[in-house]
Amino acid sequence: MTSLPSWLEAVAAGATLLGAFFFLASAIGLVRLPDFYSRVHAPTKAATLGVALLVIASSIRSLPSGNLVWIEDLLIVAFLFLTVPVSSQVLLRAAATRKVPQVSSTTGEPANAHDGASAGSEDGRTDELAAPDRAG
Amino acid sequence: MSGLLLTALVLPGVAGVVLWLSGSGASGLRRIALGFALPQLVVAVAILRATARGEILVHGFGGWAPPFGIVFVADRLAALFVVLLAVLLLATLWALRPKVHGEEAVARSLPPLFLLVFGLNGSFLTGDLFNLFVMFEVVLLSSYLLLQVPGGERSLSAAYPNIAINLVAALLFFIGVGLIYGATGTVNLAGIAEGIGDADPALRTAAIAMLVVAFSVKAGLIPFLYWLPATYPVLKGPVAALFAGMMTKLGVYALARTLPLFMRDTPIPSILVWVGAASSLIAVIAALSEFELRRLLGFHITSQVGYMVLGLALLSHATIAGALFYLVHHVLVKTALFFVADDLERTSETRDLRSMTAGAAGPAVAFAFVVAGFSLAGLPPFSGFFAKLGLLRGLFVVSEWALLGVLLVASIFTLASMLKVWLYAFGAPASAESTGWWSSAPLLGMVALSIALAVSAGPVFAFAEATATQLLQVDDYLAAVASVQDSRIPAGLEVLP
Amino acid sequence: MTGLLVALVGGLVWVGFHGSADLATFLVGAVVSTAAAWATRIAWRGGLPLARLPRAVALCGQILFWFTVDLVVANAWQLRLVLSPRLRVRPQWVHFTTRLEHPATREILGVLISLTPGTVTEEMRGEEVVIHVLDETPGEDHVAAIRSRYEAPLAQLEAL
Amino acid sequence: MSGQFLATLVVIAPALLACLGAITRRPVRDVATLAVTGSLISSLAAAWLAAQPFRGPVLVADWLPQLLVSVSWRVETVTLALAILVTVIGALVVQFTAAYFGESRAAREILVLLALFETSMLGLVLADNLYLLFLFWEITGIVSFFLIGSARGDAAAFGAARHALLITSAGALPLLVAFIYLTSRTGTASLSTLLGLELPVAAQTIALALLLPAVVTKSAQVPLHAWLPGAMAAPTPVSAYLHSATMVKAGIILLLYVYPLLGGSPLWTVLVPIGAVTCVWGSFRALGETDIKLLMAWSTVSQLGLLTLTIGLGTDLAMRAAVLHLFAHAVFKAGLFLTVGGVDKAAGTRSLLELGGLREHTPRLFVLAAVLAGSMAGIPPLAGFLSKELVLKKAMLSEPWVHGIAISGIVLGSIGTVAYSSRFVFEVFLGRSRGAATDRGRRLKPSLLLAPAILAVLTLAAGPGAAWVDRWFLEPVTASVIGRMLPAVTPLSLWYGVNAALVLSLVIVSVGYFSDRILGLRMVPRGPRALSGARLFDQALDACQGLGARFSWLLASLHPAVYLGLALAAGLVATVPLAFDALSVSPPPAHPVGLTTVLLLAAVLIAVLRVRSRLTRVLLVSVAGFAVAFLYRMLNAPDLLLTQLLVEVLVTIFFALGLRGLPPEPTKRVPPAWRWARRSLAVGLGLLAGSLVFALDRVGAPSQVKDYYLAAAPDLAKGLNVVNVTLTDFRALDTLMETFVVMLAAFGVAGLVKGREWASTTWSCPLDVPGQRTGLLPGMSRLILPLAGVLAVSLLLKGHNEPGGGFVAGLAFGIASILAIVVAARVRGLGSAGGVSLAGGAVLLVSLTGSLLFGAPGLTHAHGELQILGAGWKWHTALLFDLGVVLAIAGGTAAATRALWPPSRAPSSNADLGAAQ
Amino acid sequence: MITVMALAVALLVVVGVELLLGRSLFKAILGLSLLAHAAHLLMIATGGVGTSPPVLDGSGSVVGTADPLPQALVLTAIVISMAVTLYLVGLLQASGRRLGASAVEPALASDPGREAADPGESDSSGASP
Amino acid sequence: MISWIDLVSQAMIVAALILTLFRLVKGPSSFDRLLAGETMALGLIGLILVQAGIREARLYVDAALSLALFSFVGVVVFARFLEQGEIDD
Ligand code: NA
Ligand code: NA
Repeated sequence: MTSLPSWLEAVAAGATLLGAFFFLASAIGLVRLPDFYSRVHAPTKAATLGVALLVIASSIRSLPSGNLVWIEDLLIVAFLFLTVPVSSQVLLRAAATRKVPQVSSTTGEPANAHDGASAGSEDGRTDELAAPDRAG
Repeated sequence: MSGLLLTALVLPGVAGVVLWLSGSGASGLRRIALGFALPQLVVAVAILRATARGEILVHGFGGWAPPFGIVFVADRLAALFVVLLAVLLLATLWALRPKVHGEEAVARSLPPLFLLVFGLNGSFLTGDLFNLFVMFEVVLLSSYLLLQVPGGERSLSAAYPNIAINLVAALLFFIGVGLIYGATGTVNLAGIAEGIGDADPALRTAAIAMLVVAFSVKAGLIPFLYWLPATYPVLKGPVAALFAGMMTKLGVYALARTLPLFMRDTPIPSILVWVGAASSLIAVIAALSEFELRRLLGFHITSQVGYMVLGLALLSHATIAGALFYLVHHVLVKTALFFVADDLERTSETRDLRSMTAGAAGPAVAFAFVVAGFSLAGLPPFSGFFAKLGLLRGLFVVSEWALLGVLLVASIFTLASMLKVWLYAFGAPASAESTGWWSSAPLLGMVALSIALAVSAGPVFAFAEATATQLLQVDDYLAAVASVQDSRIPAGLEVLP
Repeated sequence: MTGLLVALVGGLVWVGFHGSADLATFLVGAVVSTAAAWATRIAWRGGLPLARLPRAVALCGQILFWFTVDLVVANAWQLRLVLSPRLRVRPQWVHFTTRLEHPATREILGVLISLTPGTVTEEMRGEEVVIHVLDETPGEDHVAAIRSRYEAPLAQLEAL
Repeated sequence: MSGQFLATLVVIAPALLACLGAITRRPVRDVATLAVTGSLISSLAAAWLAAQPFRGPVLVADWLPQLLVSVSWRVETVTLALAILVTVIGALVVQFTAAYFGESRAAREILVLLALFETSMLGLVLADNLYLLFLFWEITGIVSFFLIGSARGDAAAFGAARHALLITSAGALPLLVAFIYLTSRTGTASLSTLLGLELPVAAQTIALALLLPAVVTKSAQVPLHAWLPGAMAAPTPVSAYLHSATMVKAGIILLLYVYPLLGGSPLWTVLVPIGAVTCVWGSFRALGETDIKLLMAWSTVSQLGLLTLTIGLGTDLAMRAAVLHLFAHAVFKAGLFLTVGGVDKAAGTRSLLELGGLREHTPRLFVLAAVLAGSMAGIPPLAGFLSKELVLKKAMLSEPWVHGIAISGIVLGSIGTVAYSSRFVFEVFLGRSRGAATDRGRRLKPSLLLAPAILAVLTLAAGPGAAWVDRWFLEPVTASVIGRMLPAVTPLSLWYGVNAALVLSLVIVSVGYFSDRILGLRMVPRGPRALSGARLFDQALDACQGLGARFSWLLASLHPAVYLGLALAAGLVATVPLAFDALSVSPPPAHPVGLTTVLLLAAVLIAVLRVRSRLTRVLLVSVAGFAVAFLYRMLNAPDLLLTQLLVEVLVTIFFALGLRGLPPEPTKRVPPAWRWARRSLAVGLGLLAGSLVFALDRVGAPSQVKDYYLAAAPDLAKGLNVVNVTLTDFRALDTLMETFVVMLAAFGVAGLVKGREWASTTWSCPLDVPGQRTGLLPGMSRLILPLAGVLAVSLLLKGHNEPGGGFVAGLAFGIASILAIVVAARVRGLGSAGGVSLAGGAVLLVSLTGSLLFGAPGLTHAHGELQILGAGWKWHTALLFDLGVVLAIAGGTAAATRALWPPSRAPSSNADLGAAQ
Repeated sequence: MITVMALAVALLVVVGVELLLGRSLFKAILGLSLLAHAAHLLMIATGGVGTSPPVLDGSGSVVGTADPLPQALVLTAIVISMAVTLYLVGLLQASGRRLGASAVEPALASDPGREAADPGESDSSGASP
Repeated sequence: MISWIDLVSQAMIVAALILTLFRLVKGPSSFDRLLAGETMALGLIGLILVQAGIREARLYVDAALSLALFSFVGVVVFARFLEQGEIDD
């Protein structure tokens, strides 16, 4: 097991710091952005660039071990790329359906602006479980 | 020989899985269940016979020698419980009939019932404290399932009280195991017994206190009994009978196992004695005020568990022997009384004594109640008399006069509440169309066992005394556990048959 | 073909999981991932028509390039936005119609939109795509960028 | 015939034959005949034994030798004499009962019970083993309970029966202690042996003190006498037998039996005042009764007092008097009760306010009644005169202070006795009827007169045959009681010359007669109700019930939190010393990252307490779980980190399912006091628990297994991840059982929510109507699901050497299956999730037992290497075990999810579900 | 780390008890989860901290390796407490839906009339008393 | 130097976590909370990655990997029920 060249160390260190910084920035965004729809953007960033940078750093540091553990680190990024858009989309859509307030400066309308009644409990349908269980 | 222990564990487990997987109807399931319960009894009796000779059976799982692997140990105490459980299981299955208790209820009861037995047998046989904790959990979860079998609001509203206190107990048990491990460096019971002497006294006491509280909850001792009268009226009748016979006795077993093994040098047992005494007296007075039969009987369980616990916690040969004999009596009689309760509730279609149609149940049930109820109150010539006598004698030997007085007073109150039941449930002559003798067969079976116990009090008491001797001679237990050798399968399966 | 691809990718992923790049590990990975794909085949309605690998790889590379560029540039831009003392955003809901035909490529498009800063996919319903734009910068046409950078290569991929 | 057999026969013959009759469902007449035969057999056997020279104990069988319980009889003159008394009266009562009731179901029951009672009474008098004696003592009480309460459905009768049984059983408990005391002290439970021993006075006093409650209750001494008048709820023949002749004598008999053993105690004398008070009180109450049966009952109380008093005098001669009076009373009182029964039959009432002039209609009954009542009043030459004379004589010989109490008791009591005896005879049979239906008075069946007649003859014959009675009965029996021959005493006779006793007797008779006939004295007409024993007893019982209700409320009806708090406090209270110990030492500096984590945790936890929405709480607790997971990471526990994270994900999902459609959180505020109590408890427990960590660090012992595990895992178990090796190998049984816990929980959820198990539900839960909306999820999960599967398999496979293993893989599969449920319109295969889980359980059970085939203990693993394709493929059965875990956990998770998942919102599917039910 | 663990345990217990002993079933479930965390951390504390995880590298050096046993026990306990939590969540849902209840109430004492009338399946008519 | 950088990086991520926690508690909508929860999971992944440099720390990467793949499932399920109005906001 050899040690890392110092420039690689420096790259790793830089990537680490920058990645962490992106985390912080996205958190700040999460706090500061004015409405939910805007805030959804924040973690998507942390997930992408922040984690990617940390993964780069961690992969570099794992190089001296000589095996392919860095692939695993890359997989983390890959997995997040697969899952984070899904969750933000689901959240966004749900929020739009529930008509979560948005900043007045927003233009345009979400997809579900007109068919909010297609989901939600306002439609008056009772849930199976809420009704008396007459089985047996 | 040690394969017996494994079999005793595996049989109910397999039965549970098979019953759950089986697609047959309730009657078919019941037949399968009986098909497992009979060999279970055979195995249990075989274990009992071996231990009665003074042997201690051991089984080292995974081939690892203790304290590295989990070990099963069957001494007289464990064998006694395993046999009682097997008997109760058979009786319960016998009593639990699709035609009487409903197809669905039977079908839904049987799998968790066997997993309950799975956990109970494991608890009785294990020689490892943490394993005991896990076994307790299996028992608990199975009991939660059984509690929901009747359905209805009351099942549901009884669930949380039952679960919450047991979870708290489990938490304490778990931390207690941790502290024991911290104090002695092992969770093997024998190892604990060897190491407890060198452990830090304060840490040791703290650990043991937690375990004892956990076991006391399980045993339904005061002030942790509130789950018990809430639970027992809800269960399906025959299942309630099994619970009545065995569930609190799991706590008693755990105390009987651990008190002599590694709790002797702490102040805990002497406190426990008084907890037992308070339980025996206060709970029985509480029972007096109840009008729901099974709730009343539930309080009685606490009372009588109190007897046993005080006998055990005194840690003297005479009281332990008395407590163990009492336990055998109690298991049989309490089960019988819950069978009676089931019969009464079904024939009069109510759970409240006040609205019971006196005499609705037949003469068989009345007869059984007389035997079981008076036995519970410790009246001769029934088994309860000998049980009471044994305990009183034990208390006499150790000169515990106050406890003796408590026991006497409690037994009068027991009688009073049995008479109360008699008034409401049997106060009028049996009606002509009351249930016949055959439908009360399981009940009469338990009563017959109770009578048999009274008749053969001598040999059973001898066994109880031998068990007490064995419990107090910890060295035998340690030697048996130490005899477990490393017996792993070498690499490459050279030992293929 | 799809199966082979799954096995290949799966094998590589597996190697990654295990951090040891020998043939045995790869084979196990291939088998496991094929099995996994088979087990979840119900979710695979249709399947990816990725027949011509080199071209596909090239197109993926193109997408990846723009993706990386977007990631860095737009992130920097957004960083500024978030950290600016007076935070003012002009969010916008944008509807557009994609010309992509296959559900899988449409979804990849949606994911890419979400992953690049400034835009998040809100809904994909048939051809209709709805995105939320964080700050509608005048003069910057998000839809056009999406169309050119991602939709076009994906469409080519589809056409293969 | 052997003594064992004969003595046993004496005891069991009546019950045996009667039960035989009852079981074979013979008519009542036959049952009675059989019972009478049984009694006569007993009698003859006893007489036979009495004629034999053998005296002493006979052992039939050991019962519970460890506690010295055995079946053994005491063949002594006194026991045999009592046995004959019991059987003779028994036979007469049975005969009378059959005649009294005729053919009825109740009669059969009563006859059997009477026979059982007879047997238990015989057991009581004949038992040599103390515990056997106690056993029969209690059985007499039990049978008595059923006889009193035999009028089923009659609440008053039940109350009386319960009163009797509870009081006598309570009294018997110290008796049991007394017996235990005697046996522990002397090492023998044989009465015969004991009587030959000389106990120190202190021991005698202890034993006597313990024994007295039994005597006082069973023989109805003041103040615990009230059950006896209550017991008159029993049918009259039953009262005649139990509550006059036999059972109530048990206490007296016991005193006679133990006199040689305990008579030396100064406490013995206390019997005198007890007896005197009882004697007087009973008489006076009898005077006030208008129900002739109750009159007889109070009379019995009085006579029992007289007997107790006599025995209390504590001399051999007093025993002689007591023996005589015991027998005399049994005979005349049984006869009187039967007469009362006859009156009842003849007149249809027992009330003195209605009766009168019955002589006209039943002259023979009148004669019998007069003879028997005369005996009771002590009129010469009847048996009662003989015995009372003897009692008076003995009383006068005693010490001065005893003398005073005894004489006044006897005199006052006896005056009353004379008075109520005369009242009974005069007001029932003479004068004219006061409205009772005496005019309809039928002639009594001769069969109803037979038994009283025999008894009257006996009491009549005793006077003239005094010498004979003395020689053949009184002298040997007394000798047998006191354990040696009496020194020469004045023989029993009707006439001792004019002496103080005779004068007193005359005074008693005349004053008694005078006060009744001339003064019409009616003492204590009904007795103050507040002082009524039965009422006091009921009040005590009610008080106990009230107390019980209070206890029940405290123990089982408070808010569960109270009990939970108690349990937690009780569990942790013993750690207080450890806490003080720990706090006395300054803690080691904290790791900065760890400290930050804890600060974050603190913030999260405080937020948990303060936020309002349930969802926020769930998320916060999940974050707390993440924080704990990160602590695991800092504590070098990678497996725990992995497991904890996946568990948090899964639990959060479950909360999402579980929070649907819940009613709002309870809004009722907890009272401030309770809130503060809770808060202090929480803080206290927190401090204790936290200090335990320090305590463990400071005083913990080194692990006995750690080094072995670290060495054996790679070398013997062939795994580098020691935690996983522990779970799959060293402690695989834990894992196995725990997997069943998960399965049970999962199936339990199904049972809870649906009200039935998974197996009986058909499942269809399309979340979205396909094609309506898509989003990214369905498409992306095509990639995510297989990846999740691959990840899970990978975690499973490498678990033995790296973090991972069955649980983690199972959880991963479980979460993946939830994702599949979310995504899929219809997922086939999930319907059998429970089956998958059970299959996992089956695999585990197979691996539990599989090693038996190789002669190894359960759960023993094997491993090796296969050469395939030129490469060595290592295999390990731990993997099979872990596979079982995976299946069980994943299947269970999926099954539980499916149970909690909302059913389809599409109307068509609703219909499907309805049809499936 | 000892101090960190002690603090964490103390915090978890304080809040866990506070939640458990309230009126809300939901909060009680959360409280039990937190208490379980505390118990698990305590169990880890019994084995000491160690400087490296009990996952060996095959080099044979075990100096400073954390005690594997408490970790294994805690892992078992985590899964058990997960199972129990699942069950409790099911209970929460069932109580809410079938009883309309969200509060922890004293155990129902006798309710015989209704039970006798409907001994079989559930009746979810009224709210909990 | 590495350790200094690690420490600062961890501090930044923890700071991010605290800010996120603020959003979680503050809301105002349930979706904000869910979003914050998910972000905290990402933060944990970040923390694990920062510490992943040394050999032993590699053992924890699997946890990060699993979390990366699975943490969104909870959000998805919650979002579903929130959208359908089955859980109160
Ligand atoms: Na008793
Ligand atoms: Na009792």
